[in-house]
Order: sequence, then C-alpha cells, then structure tokens
Amino acid sequence: MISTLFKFHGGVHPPEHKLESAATPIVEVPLPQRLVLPLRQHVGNVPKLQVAVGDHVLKGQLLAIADGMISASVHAPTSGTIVSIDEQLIPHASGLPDLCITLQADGEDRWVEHRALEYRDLPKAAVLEALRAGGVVGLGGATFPSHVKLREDAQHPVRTLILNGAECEPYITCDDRLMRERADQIVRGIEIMQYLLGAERCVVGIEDNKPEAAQAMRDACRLSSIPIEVATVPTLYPGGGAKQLIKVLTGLEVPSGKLPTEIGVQCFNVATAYTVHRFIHHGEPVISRVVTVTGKVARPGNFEVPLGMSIAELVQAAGGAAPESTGFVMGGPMMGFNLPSAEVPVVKATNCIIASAPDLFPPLPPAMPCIRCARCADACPVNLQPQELYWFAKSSNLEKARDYHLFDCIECGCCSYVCPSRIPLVQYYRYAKSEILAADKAKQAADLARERNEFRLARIEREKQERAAKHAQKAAGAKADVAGDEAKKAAIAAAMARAQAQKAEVVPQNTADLPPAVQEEIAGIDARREAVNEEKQEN
Amino acid sequence: MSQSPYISGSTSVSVIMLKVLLALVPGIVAYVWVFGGGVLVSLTLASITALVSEGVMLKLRNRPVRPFLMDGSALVTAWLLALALPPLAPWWLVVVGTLFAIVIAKQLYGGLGYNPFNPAMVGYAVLLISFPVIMTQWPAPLALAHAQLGFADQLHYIFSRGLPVDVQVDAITSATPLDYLKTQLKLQHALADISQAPVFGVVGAKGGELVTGAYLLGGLYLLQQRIVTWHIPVAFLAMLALVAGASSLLDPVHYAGAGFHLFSGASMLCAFFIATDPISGPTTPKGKLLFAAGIGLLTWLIRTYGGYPDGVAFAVLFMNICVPLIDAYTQPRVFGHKL
Amino acid sequence: MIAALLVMIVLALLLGLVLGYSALRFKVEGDPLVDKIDAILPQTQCGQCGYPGCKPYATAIASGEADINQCPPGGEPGMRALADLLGVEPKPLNAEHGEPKPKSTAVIDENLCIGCTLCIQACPVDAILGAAKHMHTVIASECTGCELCVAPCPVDCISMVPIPEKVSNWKWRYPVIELKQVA
Amino acid sequence: MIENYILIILGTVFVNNIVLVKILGLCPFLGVSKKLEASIGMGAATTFVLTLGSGSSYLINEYMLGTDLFYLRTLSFIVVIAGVVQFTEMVIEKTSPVLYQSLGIYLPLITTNCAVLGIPLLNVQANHNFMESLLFGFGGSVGFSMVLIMFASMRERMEAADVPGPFKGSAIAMLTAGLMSLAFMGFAGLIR
Repeated sequence: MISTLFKFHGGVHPPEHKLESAATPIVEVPLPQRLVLPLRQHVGNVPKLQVAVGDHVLKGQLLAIADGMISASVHAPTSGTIVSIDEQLIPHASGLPDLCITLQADGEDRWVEHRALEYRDLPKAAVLEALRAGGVVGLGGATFPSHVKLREDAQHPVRTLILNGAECEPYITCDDRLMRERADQIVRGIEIMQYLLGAERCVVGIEDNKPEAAQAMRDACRLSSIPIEVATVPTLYPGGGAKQLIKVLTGLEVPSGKLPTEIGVQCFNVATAYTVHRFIHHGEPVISRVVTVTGKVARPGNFEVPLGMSIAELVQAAGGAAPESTGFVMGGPMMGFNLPSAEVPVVKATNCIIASAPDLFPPLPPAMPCIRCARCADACPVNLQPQELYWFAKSSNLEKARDYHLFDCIECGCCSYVCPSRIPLVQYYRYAKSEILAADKAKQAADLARERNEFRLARIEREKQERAAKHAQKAAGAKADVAGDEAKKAAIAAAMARAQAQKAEVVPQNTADLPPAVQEEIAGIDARREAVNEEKQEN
Repeated sequence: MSQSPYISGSTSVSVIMLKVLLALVPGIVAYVWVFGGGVLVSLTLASITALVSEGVMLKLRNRPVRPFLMDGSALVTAWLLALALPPLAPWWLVVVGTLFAIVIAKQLYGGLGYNPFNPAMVGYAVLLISFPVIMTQWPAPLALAHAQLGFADQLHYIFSRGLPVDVQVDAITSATPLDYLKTQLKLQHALADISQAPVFGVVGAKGGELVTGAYLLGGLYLLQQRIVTWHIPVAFLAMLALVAGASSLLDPVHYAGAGFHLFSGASMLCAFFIATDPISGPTTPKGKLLFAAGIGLLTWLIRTYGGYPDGVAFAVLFMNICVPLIDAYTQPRVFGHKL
Repeated sequence: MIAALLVMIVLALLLGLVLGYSALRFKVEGDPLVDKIDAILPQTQCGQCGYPGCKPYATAIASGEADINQCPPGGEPGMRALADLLGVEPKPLNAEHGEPKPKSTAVIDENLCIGCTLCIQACPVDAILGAAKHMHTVIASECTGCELCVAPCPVDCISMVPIPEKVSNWKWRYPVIELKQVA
Repeated sequence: MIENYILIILGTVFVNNIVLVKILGLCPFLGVSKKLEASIGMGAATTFVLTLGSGSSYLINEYMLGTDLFYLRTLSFIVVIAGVVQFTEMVIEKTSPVLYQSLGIYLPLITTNCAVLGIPLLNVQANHNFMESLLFGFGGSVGFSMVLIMFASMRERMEAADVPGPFKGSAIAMLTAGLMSLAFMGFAGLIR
C-alpha cells in the first residue's frame, strides 16, 4: 500500500560498493583507553564546559552543556578522568584543531545514574529540553540538534514525518545494518517523534537496494502502535538528501532557504530515531554510534563505536588498513572529506570511514576547459546550471554566482561525477560559498563600524558644541559676575565634589547598548584587569 | 589528496569528440560514393592544417599541447568545415578556411571551451564572402556529370585546378538545387517545372539526399549515445519543416516544400553536428529549443529571400551571438523556487 | 541671411525653454552615489587613502577627486567592486597608500598600558574602552584593524595581531588544479 | 503602407544595421559594452534620443529650413540632437545615478555619435516622410541597441575566457565585432 512516488531532477548511479560492509552484523568495539571529545560536534553554538581537568566522570555524565537554542550537549562515553582540555585535530574538512576534552578511561565503564523518561506524562517542552541535554543531533551527517526540529510549531504543523533510511551514498551501510538489526528500537524512536510533532503520517524511505532492511522495518512497523509506512524508493544518488527524499515521497519541494516544516514535513535519519529511543526509554545520552569501516581494510563492516575513539583504533578493530592505503575519508566518496590524520576521534557525524587508496579513488586527471555540454545540468538534483556557476566561481564573480542560486547547491557532487572535462566543480562552489559568506560577514562588520564611526563623529560634534556653549556662558557670566568670595568658594567646592564623583564612577561611555556576548567579554577583561592591579599592588 | 567527490564517471572530452567523428563516417562514405574521393583529400588537408595550427597556437600561448591535440575538437572542426566546402575546392581554400577557423575563431578566444562562435562556420562564412565564385561552384554528382574524373584527376584538380585536356569546367560542375531553385524562381519559373531539372532527386538534391540521409544516420547514433540531446536537432528540423511546409502550402508555385529543405544543403549536417556544438550553443533545455528554432527560421529566410544559396552558416553565427542572452533568460526553475 | 538667423534664434529659444524647464524639473539633490560607494568601502576608517575616513573618501571618489585604488583594506576585490559600480577600468592598487595586509585586530598589552586614553581618542569606532589611569582594552569584535591607535600610544603597548584561522572562520580554498601531469 | 513600415524597421534592424553593416556609432558600441546593464541603459538612451532627434529634425528640415536654407541642415540637426541629449542626461541623472555614472562620458557623447547624426541625414537623403523618419530613427536605434546588448552579453561571457594576453580587452572585442558583422552579412539581400 505504498503511495505514489515522485521524481527529482537529475541524479547519478555511482557504483555502490555496499556489499563489502553490509554482510556482517554490527560489532561492538572494545573500549579504548583514551577518548577525545570535540566540543563542536554539531551545527550551532559550542556547548559550555561543565568539567575541569582532573575531574573524574562517569559514563553518560554531562561534560559540556548546550548553549542556546541551537546547540547540543556532550557526554562522557565511559567513566574515567579528564586529562586535558585543549585544541586538538578534529575530523573537519579544514584540518584545523579545535577545543576537545580528553578522557582517560578507568576501564570500569561505570554508568552515571540514569533513567527512562515517561515522555507522555511530561509536557512536550520538558521532553525537548531533555533531548537538548541528551545531546541528540541528526546522525545523517548534518548533525543539526534534533530538539529544534521536534518542536511543534503552530504556524507550520508537521503533517508528515519522514524517516530517512535511503542511505544513497556509495560504501555507507551503517543505517542499513541498524535497520536490519534494531528495527524495533528505531520504531520506538519514531513513535516518540510522531508524538512530539503530532504528525498524521509517518513514512520510512528506504532505497530499493536494501531489501533486507526494508523487510525488517516493515515487520517492526507492523507491531507498532501507530501506522508507519515503509516506502522503497528507487536507488538514485542523491535520493537520500533530505529535500530529495521529501520530494520523492510527497511530491512537495522544500522552498529555497526554508525549512521542510514550511510544507508540513519533517525529516530525520533512522539512526536519529534510534538515539531518541535510547535516550527517552533508557536515559542514555548520545555517547556512541554505528560507523561503517570499509575500503582498504581487512574486515570491512559496521561497528558500534564510543564517540571520541580515534580512527586509527577503529580501523584496527576492522582488521587494520591495507598497506597500500594512503589515508582515510570520512563520509562517502561523493560528499565525504579527507581526514587530516588517523588520530582524529569518531564524532557524532562520523557515519563511515573509508580507507582510501589510489586505485580506489584515483586522482583526477588534469581538468580540461568546460565544453558547456550541460551534462552537469542534466545530473543536478536541484536543477541548477553548474556550468554557469562554475564560470562565475572560477572568475570570482560571486554576486552573479549568488544570482544563479549557488546557495541552493547541496554539494552532492553529481556534477563533478559526470563532468567529461573532469573539472572539480563542487570545489569551486565550496570556495565561492565560503567567500560569499565571509564577504557577508565582512559587510556586516563594516556596517557596524560605519554606525559606530558615525555615532562617534556625532558625539564629538555634540561635545564640541556643548563646550562652545559653555564657553559662551562662562564669558557672559564673567562679565556679569561680581559676587564675593563666598560664591566662588561654593563653586570650587561644587566642582571638586563633581570631580570626586566622576572619579568614583569611571563609567566608560561606549559600553552601553552592546550585545550580551561583548558585555560578558568586557566583564572578563575587567576581572583580569582587577587581578593584574592587585598583583601590582602586592608587589 | 583532493576534495570529494572522489569518484567520477567514465566519459571524457576526447571520447565525446571521437564519437562525433565516428558519427560523421557514414556521411563521408556516402559523400565519396556520390562525388568521388576528392573529399577525402579535403578532409586530410583540413585535418592536418587544424592539428598543426592548433599545436603551433598552443605552443605560442604557452599551453599544454598534447592534451588539447588529443581531445579531438580540432579534428571535428576540420571535418565539419571540409564537409561543408564544395568537394573539389582548391587546396588553399581548405587550408585558409581551416586556419581561420582554428586560429582566429578558436585559439584567439582561448581555445577549447571558450569560442563564442562555431569555428567551422566562421571559416565557412569567411570563405563564402571572400571567394563566392569558388564556394558556389559545386561539382555535379558523379551520376550526373558529363565527364567523369578519376581520383587522380580530382587530386590534380584540387591542387592545381588543372583538368584533363578533354574536360571543361562546366562539364563537371552543376548548380546545387538550392542555387538552381533560387535563380530559376527569380526568372519567374514555376516550382513544379524547376524541380523537373536533373539536379533534383526524390526529395532533395540528387545524390546529395543520400549524403544527407547518411548524416541523419550518424545523428541518430549521436542521440542514442547521448552525445547530443534531442532538443537542438528536433527544434531545428521542426522549425525548418514548419516554415517551409506552411509557405509551400500557401503558395506551392513559389515555395519549396519541407522535404526539399530538410534534405538539401547542409540541413542534416547542421541539425546534428553543427548546431549541436555545445561550446558555442546554449545550455538550458529551453534555450536549446529557442536557439535551434532560430537557426531553422533564419536558414529558411536566407535560403528563400537572401543573397546566399544556403543560410545555415549565417544562421548559426547569428544565433551564436544570441547565446549568452538566451542562456540568461531561459534559466530553468531551480528546486524549491517558484517559477 | 535674416531667415537663417531667425531660424537659429527660434531653435535656440525653443531648446532653451525645454532645457530650462527640465533643469528645474529633474533637479538632483544630494549625491546618492556617495552612499553606494561608501557601502563598498570596508569602513576601517583607517585613513590610508589620504582622507579622514571612508565617507570622505567615498565623496572624493564620487566627485572624481580621488581614484578607486587607494584603499588597501578593501584590497583588490574592493577596488574591483568600485570599478564595477562606476563602470571604469579596474587598476592595480596604488602602493603609495600601503599594501593590503591580513585582517588583524589591535591588542593592548595590559601589563604595559599606563591608561593615557590617547588610543581611545584615536579609535574611530570606539572599540577601545577604559578610562584615564585605567588600563584600556580592545573589543576584538568591534576593532576594524585600522592601526590608528598604534602610533599615539606613548609606551608602544599596542600591537596588531592577525586574526588566526579557526574552524569557525575557515574558508574553502580556490581549487588548485595540478598541472604537473600535463605536458 | 503598414507593410512598408514593417520593412523599414526590419531593414534597419537587421539588413542595414547601423553598427554592423553601416559601421556607424562604433564609439559607444565598443565603449559601453563591458557591462550588460550599462549597455541596456545606453541602448534605451540612444533609442530615445535617436527617435526624438529623427522626428524633430524632420520637422525642422521640412518646416523651418525648407530647400532654401539646406546649408543649415547639419548645423541645426546637431543643435537639436545636442538639446535632446542634454534633456536625456538630466532625466537619467535624476532617475538612475548609477547608470548615469556608468555611462559616464558616453552619455554626452551620444551627441557626437555619428549614427545619431547619420540617421536624420539619411532620412533627408531617402526623402522619408514624418512617419517614415520616425520609424527609420526608431528601427536604427533598436538595431543599435540590439547589437549593443548582444555584444555586451558576449563580452561578459568572454571575461573569464583564457584569451591570449595580447588579445585581451579591446583586441578581442574588435575581433568579436568583426565576426558579428560577418554573421549579419548573411542578411544581405533579404530586403531590397
């Protein structure tokens, strides 16, 4: 009883390479000695630290708490001691270090006190708050905090809840295995999501190259208390993109720059549903995830990995990398990125690690000029004109690129995949996008600077006028004033009192109407200053 | 290592160009069958000139020579030009045309991928304007010629304009049907009478229609291989057929029918090989339709009212000028945007 | 002869009337161009262009007094944007006005500062706070990196520190295509 | 009648295009074709000036100069055109300062655009009546605007092309103009 499916424009069929890792069950890896937990594991604000070096923490204990609406907490994946909080390499395309908590495991793996949540008895806001504290984020790769997406919005009620089990990228099979082995738990999670959103319809979208997973899900859904459809969608990359899957399942297009709720749809990864279930029904925050390890490794497969474990150790668990392997790619071959080192930790976004080698991912031959064959335009799932975007990005004509909807590009890589000239198109788009964003930021800063400059000039002007007025007054007063010493004395006393008062409260004039973040910064600086002053006095 | 995507498909520029060359082969075979082996000499001359001039220009411009010579685009230009020229054109005509196409219309604009005009058609138009007499002097198909030239004689004729003693120029040339039609219509003859002339075949030119049919065959191969999309051939042929058909319906005495227009001159070559040049053409589906329909209309207009017997080259060049505008105004609806 | 004179006089009168009327009707007040130019300038207010701020420089450009290549903080892209707006040829930056530098912020060495307030007075965007005899501090998020505070400092306690690249402000690079395999 | 008018317009736009076939008005053609927006503005301004100038110079020629004062023809045409240009300049400065700035010196130079003087003179030569003069001016300027806009769009596209150093800028623009002219030669003989 699967309802009609729709099509999105373009798409490609890269070789799947899923069989290598999909054949064996998920293996739990042995607990590592050292865990490195980056604070930035999600989209949004960096969470605030709750522990200090030397603290002993238990498994599941809060290490950093979500800061603001769009943020997520970080928890300890095992019990142990915090040995350092410093900048370390993280799995990020930039290859730059970021703030991380390093945890030395004590081997006891002792849980902090935790319990299930009777979510139906609590107000929905409390459940969402709990999810925020539980560090639940989208595990499909975008790592957007889930509690934000599960919020009911009166303006845009969610009618359809879509669960994304499409997993369209080659090589990746972690969702496939999860659905095969833990379908019932995923369904429990879906039930919670459905309850929170009040969705009328729940659909699980699974690509038709995963019949076992679809069957397992179908069996589990049949036992559910709510009706959940399982739809097999045609295998076509990037059919697992949220917007593409929504289009395929509902025929609706998410408006550009808007959220799916705009059209009454919300979309989650199946693994996210699983973590929601683990947290609500067992009180376990997100401290591990299933990761596919494949490519040039001895025993490709899927592993349940504690967050913070180093990639090198994880690969060892898969039998180690083959000697010809030259590096590791996190994510799939279409949208993943090269890891800066094998020592970086597994994070919430780590869905797949591919040990790459030149014969697996051959280096691109030198790019030829674009011959405008428009194969990229035919393959683009967003119906962009990649050849025009390339032209503008290449010549750094960024405004034009924006006009041609550069920001609708999902960087799926279809255009690069089909390009007969082997132009690294997506790289140009990434470059152009980040240039534009940086320029926008600079523009904002410039506007702020202009405002402040104008304010300053106005202030100086005003002060000048005030001074002039005072002078004039004084001149006039001097002529008229022939009063005795009493008055003069009084005036001097008053002036001194004024000066005293001024000295007492040295209020910097330009700290009014600053954003709270800056106020805070200033407060910090003041504190530091006090400390230095005291030090000086002591000396 | 570079950024994702780390895998890519299998097509490449040279594969595309090679398939285009392959698709031209049936047309060339038919050509030799109808007009003799002289065209092979033109093809060879044009190919050598194109490769040498492209290589020299790349060297002068300090660009890598090998990958650009191997991509086959120069050969495609050379072949298209050679096939558009009269078969027994003197050697220097072929060389000058190819040089103009490669050096001026292609390399000065930056080489492969950057030329706004179709190089072969630039070469052709320049030759047509500069040497109108030679360019309109087509040899008669072998079956019609009053004297037969062997391959050796053709070779001799191409390189030195020399003919065997007993043969006059008139004996081996004839007006093309397009040309003949135009002059006869000017002389107030009725179409029905004109088309009785021996140069006319079943639908187009005698012999020529066979070559045109072979181009169509090659074109279908390109469509099947997805080297070209259907938009341009279909829009071009449909537009040409539409205006020709409509005008001949309204006034059958003065206007030739759709079949004639489709199967004479360079129609088929244009539909599948010239107008489909991706570099100088538009990229959006709607733009392709507009572009090709424009070529079809202009071709008919120039053929019917203009000063030149065939209008394909000028029509293509004119529409080339419009390409950036066409592209800019036919952007398809992007996912998530309203129209 | 007289006819010719008359004709020219009538013509002149007619045109004069039309133009005189439209001169009043289409009178332009202010110069909206200055704001458009000012919007492109980086608002560092550094004065490297030779004008006391971005707005005066914008006014000078609009009146044709200054060239478009005198703004090092705006750099090449800024110059191109100006050329684009004004429809003139881009030209290389004038080295007389300084070289573009990586974006920096001023940092006050808190241990050296004597609290003279000279830098506060120099800062064009009020990004330094503090009072007399108290140490001053730069609000990093508001500092434009204009360096105007560096020179007035009597104890040389202000240094310009380039903004380091972090995960939060990291940018994708322009793709480099290796040409070594070509040959 | 109508047919004649249509032929005049089509003829001046395509077959006898003032820029590419008659080779008039090359200065703004090459000068204001670097950006599409500016060229559209220039096209509109020229169309306005030319149509108005063409009509008013017809009136002046017919009713003020007649056959006696033919020696004042060029002089008075220039005066009238200069007036119209002045007027246009004021309007543009008021309505679109950016366009005004980007047209720059080329706006007052419409006065000396040979096409603008050429068309009224060609009108007189061809003995056009008022309506024909207007249409001739309009068609000519539409032809001018059309090729200007096409040329500008091509030049924008060529900006990122790997044009060899010595040919960058004006050289390749001239070459492109030449090839455009080549394409327009195909229209030869279409009308008259």
